[in-house]
Amino acid sequence: MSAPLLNVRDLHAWYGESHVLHGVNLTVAEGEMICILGRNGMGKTTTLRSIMGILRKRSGRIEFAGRDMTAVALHQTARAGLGFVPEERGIFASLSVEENLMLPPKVAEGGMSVEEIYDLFPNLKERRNSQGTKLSGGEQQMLAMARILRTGARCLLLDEPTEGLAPVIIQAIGEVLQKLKGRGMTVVLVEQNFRFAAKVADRFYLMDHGRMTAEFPVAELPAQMDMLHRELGV
Amino acid sequence: MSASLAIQAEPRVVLSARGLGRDFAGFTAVNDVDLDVEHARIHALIGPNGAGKTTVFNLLTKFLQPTRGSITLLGQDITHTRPDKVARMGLVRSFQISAVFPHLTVRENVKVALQRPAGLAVQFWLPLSALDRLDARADHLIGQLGLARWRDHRAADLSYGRKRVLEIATTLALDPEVLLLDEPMAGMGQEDVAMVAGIIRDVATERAVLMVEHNLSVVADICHHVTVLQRGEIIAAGDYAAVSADPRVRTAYMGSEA
Amino acid sequence: EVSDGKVKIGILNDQSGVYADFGGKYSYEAARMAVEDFGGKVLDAPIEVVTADHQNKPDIASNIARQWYDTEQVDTIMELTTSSVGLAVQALSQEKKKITVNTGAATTELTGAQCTPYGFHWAYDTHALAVGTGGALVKEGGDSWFFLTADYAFGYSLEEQTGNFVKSQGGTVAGAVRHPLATTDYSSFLLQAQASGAKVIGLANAGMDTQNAIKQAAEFGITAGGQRLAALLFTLAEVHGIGLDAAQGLTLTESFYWNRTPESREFGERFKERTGVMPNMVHAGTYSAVTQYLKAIEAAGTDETEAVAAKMHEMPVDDVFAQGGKVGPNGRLIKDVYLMEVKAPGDVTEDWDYYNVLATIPGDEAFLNPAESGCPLVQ
Amino acid sequence: MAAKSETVASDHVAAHPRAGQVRLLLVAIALAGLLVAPMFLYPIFLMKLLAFALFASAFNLLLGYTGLLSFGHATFFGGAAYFTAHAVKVWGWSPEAGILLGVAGAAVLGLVMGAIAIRRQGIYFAMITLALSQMFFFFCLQAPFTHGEDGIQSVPRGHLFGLIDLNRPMNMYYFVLAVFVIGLLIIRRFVNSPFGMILKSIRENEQRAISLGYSVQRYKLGAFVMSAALAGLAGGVKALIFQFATLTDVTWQMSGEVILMTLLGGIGTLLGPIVGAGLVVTLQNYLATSDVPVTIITGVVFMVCVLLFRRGLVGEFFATKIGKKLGFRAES
Amino acid sequence: MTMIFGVPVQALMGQLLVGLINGSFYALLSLGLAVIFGLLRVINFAHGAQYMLGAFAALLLLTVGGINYWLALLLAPVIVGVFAALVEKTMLSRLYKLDPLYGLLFTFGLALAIEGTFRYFFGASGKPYAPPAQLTGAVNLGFMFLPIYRGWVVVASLAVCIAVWLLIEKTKLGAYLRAATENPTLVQAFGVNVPLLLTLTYALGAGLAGFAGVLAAPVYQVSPLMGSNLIIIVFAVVVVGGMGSILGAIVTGYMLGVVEGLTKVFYPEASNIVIFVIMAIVLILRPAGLFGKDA
Ligand SMILES: Nc1ncnc2c1ncn2[C@@H]1O[C@H](COP(=O)(O)OP(=O)(O)OP(=O)(O)O)[C@@H](O)[C@H]1O
Ligand SMILES: Nc1ncnc2c1ncn2[C@@H]1O[C@H](COP(=O)(O)OP(=O)(O)OP(=O)(O)O)[C@@H](O)[C@H]1O
Ligand SMILES: [Mg+2]
Ligand SMILES: [Mg+2]
Repeated sequence: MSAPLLNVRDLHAWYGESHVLHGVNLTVAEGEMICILGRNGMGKTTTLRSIMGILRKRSGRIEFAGRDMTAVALHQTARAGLGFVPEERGIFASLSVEENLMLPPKVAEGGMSVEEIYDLFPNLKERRNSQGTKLSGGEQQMLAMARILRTGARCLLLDEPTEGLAPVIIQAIGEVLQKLKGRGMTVVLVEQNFRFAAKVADRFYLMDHGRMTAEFPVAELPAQMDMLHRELGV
Repeated sequence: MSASLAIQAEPRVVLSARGLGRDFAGFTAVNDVDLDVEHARIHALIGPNGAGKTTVFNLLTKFLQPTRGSITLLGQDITHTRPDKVARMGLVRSFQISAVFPHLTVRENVKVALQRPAGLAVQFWLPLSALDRLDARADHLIGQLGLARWRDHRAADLSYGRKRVLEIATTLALDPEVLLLDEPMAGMGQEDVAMVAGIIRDVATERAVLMVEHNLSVVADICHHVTVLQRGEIIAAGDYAAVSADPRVRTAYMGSEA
Repeated sequence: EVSDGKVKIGILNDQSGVYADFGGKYSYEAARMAVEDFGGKVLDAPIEVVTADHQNKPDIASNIARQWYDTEQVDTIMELTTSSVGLAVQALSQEKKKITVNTGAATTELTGAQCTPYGFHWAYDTHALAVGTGGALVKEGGDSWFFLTADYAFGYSLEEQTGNFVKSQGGTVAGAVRHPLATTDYSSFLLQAQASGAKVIGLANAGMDTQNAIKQAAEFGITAGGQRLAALLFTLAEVHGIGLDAAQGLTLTESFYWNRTPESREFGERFKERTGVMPNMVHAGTYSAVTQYLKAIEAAGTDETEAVAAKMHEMPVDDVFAQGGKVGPNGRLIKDVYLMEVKAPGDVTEDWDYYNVLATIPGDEAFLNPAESGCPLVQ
Repeated sequence: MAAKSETVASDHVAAHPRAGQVRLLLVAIALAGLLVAPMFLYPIFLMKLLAFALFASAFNLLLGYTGLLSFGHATFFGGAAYFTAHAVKVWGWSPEAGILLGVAGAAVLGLVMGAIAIRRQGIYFAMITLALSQMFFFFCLQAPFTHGEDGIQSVPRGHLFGLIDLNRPMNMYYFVLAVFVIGLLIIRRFVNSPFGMILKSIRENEQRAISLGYSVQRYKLGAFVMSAALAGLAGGVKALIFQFATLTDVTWQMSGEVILMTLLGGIGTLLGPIVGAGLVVTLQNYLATSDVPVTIITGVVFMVCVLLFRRGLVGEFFATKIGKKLGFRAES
Repeated sequence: MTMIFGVPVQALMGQLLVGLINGSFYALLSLGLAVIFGLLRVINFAHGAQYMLGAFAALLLLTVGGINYWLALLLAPVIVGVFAALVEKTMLSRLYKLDPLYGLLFTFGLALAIEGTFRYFFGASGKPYAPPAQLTGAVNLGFMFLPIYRGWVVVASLAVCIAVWLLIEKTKLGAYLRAATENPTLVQAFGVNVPLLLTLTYALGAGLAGFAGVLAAPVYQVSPLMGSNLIIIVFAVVVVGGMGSILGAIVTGYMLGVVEGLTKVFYPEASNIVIFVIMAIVLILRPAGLFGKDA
């Protein structure tokens, strides 16, 4: 196996005094799509925020494309090829939908074009001149994803991209993710929606109280259902 | 469930909207919506993202002023009433983004809601202990919703799901005639979903509930009546079985999954 | 006999605000100079000068004054720039039975309705300024006036008093425009003044207001257009501040000018050596006030307030500041004041030589007759 | 859940069981100190300090407990000083009636200013109050009864209830002390009342408070008027202490000063503004006779406070182990 | 002569022009304030002090360095900007995470400290600064005597205002700035160097104040307190225009300058209050301000 694209070793993270991650280990190969499952408050979002460098009180090793990211300034992480879709969406009120879409700087070739994005999310096209936060909750979620697809990031960190979305849209997003995978995109997905995750992910991690407590490929999914039912109630 | 339906021989409409519409700078978010919410029934409002569900909520609770149409609450026209007044008349909402008072304890959160109906809101000359007589009722509510263990915790320290439950508890403290819940299960873990669904079903026996929800299994489970919104207009209404069979609803909202 | 073995003089004024150059720490220097010139001792007791910055706030001033009197054995407070402070400290001092000599504030109230037996007003007042600039300028041909007046009590009283003198001398008042305090832009008012066609534009304001008005008048070619600018409260320090380019041709009244007599020249140069600036009427007035106070103690043979105040009322004032000056029963020092015109930059032969003295106004004309001042002490 | 309760415990040092008694004792000591203070310290200075402490406490009622930063509180303080001074001096009212008029006047001003400003929040609110108080400043500059730059001078202190001669410093001092204590008790009660509870919840989540049926604007306005009235109480008393009312008290710099006091002492604590006022008043008094310009010091203190001691002296103390053991707690 | 309300039309024209000149200063200052507020959510109370710094920089450049007005017009804003950048980098930037009120309080202290320092070294009454030789004198417009320098002030400020507005509303850089206002961390996570951006923004805003200061130096007395009262009026202008609205700040600046000018003719006593009165009325009718986006 070639060196993983993203390799996280013994990651600890803190919010102020409270110690939230207790030694997370995670590897993602180039072109792979992994999914982190876990109940509320187990540290999934925190893991993504630490990898991205948004949460800076952390220790351990985060290697991306062979480079140690813990020393890299926040605005350089994106340049290295990591793209982040936050759970709270982060749409900018003072920018129009289109400006929101165009905001993140292109970091590499190979991102989707604006036309492709509008084809994928017709809602956004229709509302492209309105204020970003005037979109409905679900539309904002689409916009948050769409704008990262433009930048040409090699690896996407998606935090619950289906939260609050209508089933049809979730389906569409599932298709987008398949398409991205087809293009060789690497994805780290955090999901509550197990049914959705089961359809798209190659490998699963289960997170519990700041640690990864289980890891298995999609092929083992049926065998793991009991455990998942116990842990997650799915 | 069927038993409660049977008792309801003659449904009583407590909240109704006629021809409701709202434009935003040339964009019509809600158009010509007729809605009747009945006592002791759970009414679901579903529809694709951006269909206008939250906007309808905002209109009904008067957080937004409708461009067209009228709203009647318990027989009174509230089309031009202020939101806090509407709340006092018995129409109370929860928010799509969870809304509690983070630095107050669970009990204090509930007591804040109890203060107004108890006529203990403007007394700046009384000591805080004047509020002690609300404790019993607050504790009762807290117990009812299974929050007793967390009574003295700050709301900020609760898990996501419990915050939503707390929000429902404060809402119930007002003993509203009509309860509006905006995506009460959003972002909630599976185990909490079942609990909250149960609670909603319980409270609906004595009041009307209107809720927005994307979790269709919940809708199927507990809702008596479903209205489907698309592009601000009603495309279908009826019970879940009828609505989910509607091809328009399937293409616009559910997709091939459900 | 000197109580507690020491005479202590407090100089209380604005040392950081808009009047910092008008009086400021220079007044403190003037007081110290007076003490040194007096020999540093009176009735064998040492003399000490203390100072404080009241920041133009009457409550701070009154606090300091009380503390000085109550806990630091200060015998008298002087300078007291700005009317609100002057009135407050004078009233307080009456209660405490202490002498105040005001050299910095303009209001005639100090020796009018609010006069006290121990309060003295030394250098100038609005009445003198009005007579000096208003009355004397009419005689010089400036017989029609337009006022730019700061819109508050001080401005009104200056405008009213000056206007009355203009009229009593046969002049006319063509109009007035009231501008708010601390206006930065005067062009609008200056245009109105210009349009009025009056020969003299009187600036009934103070401090920064006057400075900005003068500067902008130059810009709009007011003086170049043949109109005359008269600043009703303006001193050498401010002329120096805005520079002769802007100030040339301005007329104003002061009760002191360093380059008027050999004695004043000598005093001025000594003062400049210590401070770097030439004295204006406030500085010279403070020097005179301190000197007179010390002389009064010597004459009374005690520093007891009643006796010293009586001497101060009684004794003539003769020093570099006042010649043949006398103090009215209301506490007003009556002495000559001078109408000045600011020279053009080309006419200045030496540093700080900014004025031509146009006229001398005798004290009895310049200051209100104590009997008409409204002071209840004068019956 | 176990992890959760650990973190909860760690930032809540439990108060010592006897903390309540200790605090009561401290209050008693402070009160006793104030009672005997004029034997050792200069009464006028103490009175000024008390007046400003009350002013800052009134201000803190608004900022600390409803989160509204008013940059126009000088209006109420200085306005009341004028009303009281005028009533006592010109109309010959008794001191207590004069002060009541000041309080009422300040409350009315507060109602007007509040009704306009309360429509916006945060910095907007601050800016609007600033601008409105500037309007009031110009009004005071021009209104004949304030006597412009001269101010209302020589205000008689008179006899309290026609009996107690306030011209005697000790009588005046104990009168001011009584007003101060009453003012603080009012504030304390106001904060810890059913009304105060609603204010707190509004500060936490305004939308939610509306949806529970509270007319948020009116509650805020209520707090604003209360704060204005108490600032007026301080202003009225100050007019009697110094026996004058002048423009200084209505300038925006005065509004800034009261913010400084509160910030320096600690926002959202009952004690903070008092300590802060004490410090500022002492500092001003001390610096007036020193060489260093007061404004520089004030400015630097402001900056340092905001950068380093945001909780203020008292707030920082409360946050220490000892403070927590004693059961002290700051809002926000 | 034609009259309007008892005032000759000619005179009125003059007053309108004078109002416009004043409005130029309001516009420049409120623009800088709006830029800083709009992007950093900081009410820059030090804006008046920075305006004063601009004027003093020009004065000192002239007296100490012999540098003339035209060069000062470029250099002084840069000096003020660099100073502001240092302040932002070392101190102000620590406050962004907090309630915006702290930014206001910090800059309030900063203003006091700067003004106090200058007062300590230069006295309160100020120093004169002569207009450049090329712009002295005046032209007779028939209805008024217009000092050439004042005409230049209008032209220069208009040009700068338009340039800044275009920069912020129409460029990518502007979009970054606006986005960074709301969620700096996220924008930074997108790969934009936000701390640098914010420093530059503060420097730009302060630089605009400095520029206004240089423009003002020949008109007003260069004094430590020249900005301290002006700042309050400028705040009112920004509130009327709609806080954070760049265009609003510019348009309202000129507009209120003119309104104030006219008030000086019809009811001069009210000319200082008129802006606050307008502010109160606007707030009652349109709480978000004339150009404000949202309540
Ligand atoms: N800003 C914060 N400050 C303090 N604690 C936080 C903060 N954000 C999260 N936490 C705590 O850190 C823990 C992990 O939170 P995280 O958001 O990573 O969980 P999650 O697995 O993403 O949950 P969810 O499914 O609800 O999004 C939780 O206990 C949470 O309370
Ligand atoms: N204040 C507003 N100004 C302009 N457009 C708005 C505003 N509020 C909502 N909209 C638009 O109205 C439409 C309906 O929005 P709404 O929030 O009601 O959708 P929703 O049905 O609740 O969607 P979701 O399920 O995603 O929350 C959306 O397209 C949104 O962009
Ligand atoms: Mg999460
Ligand atoms: Mg919604």
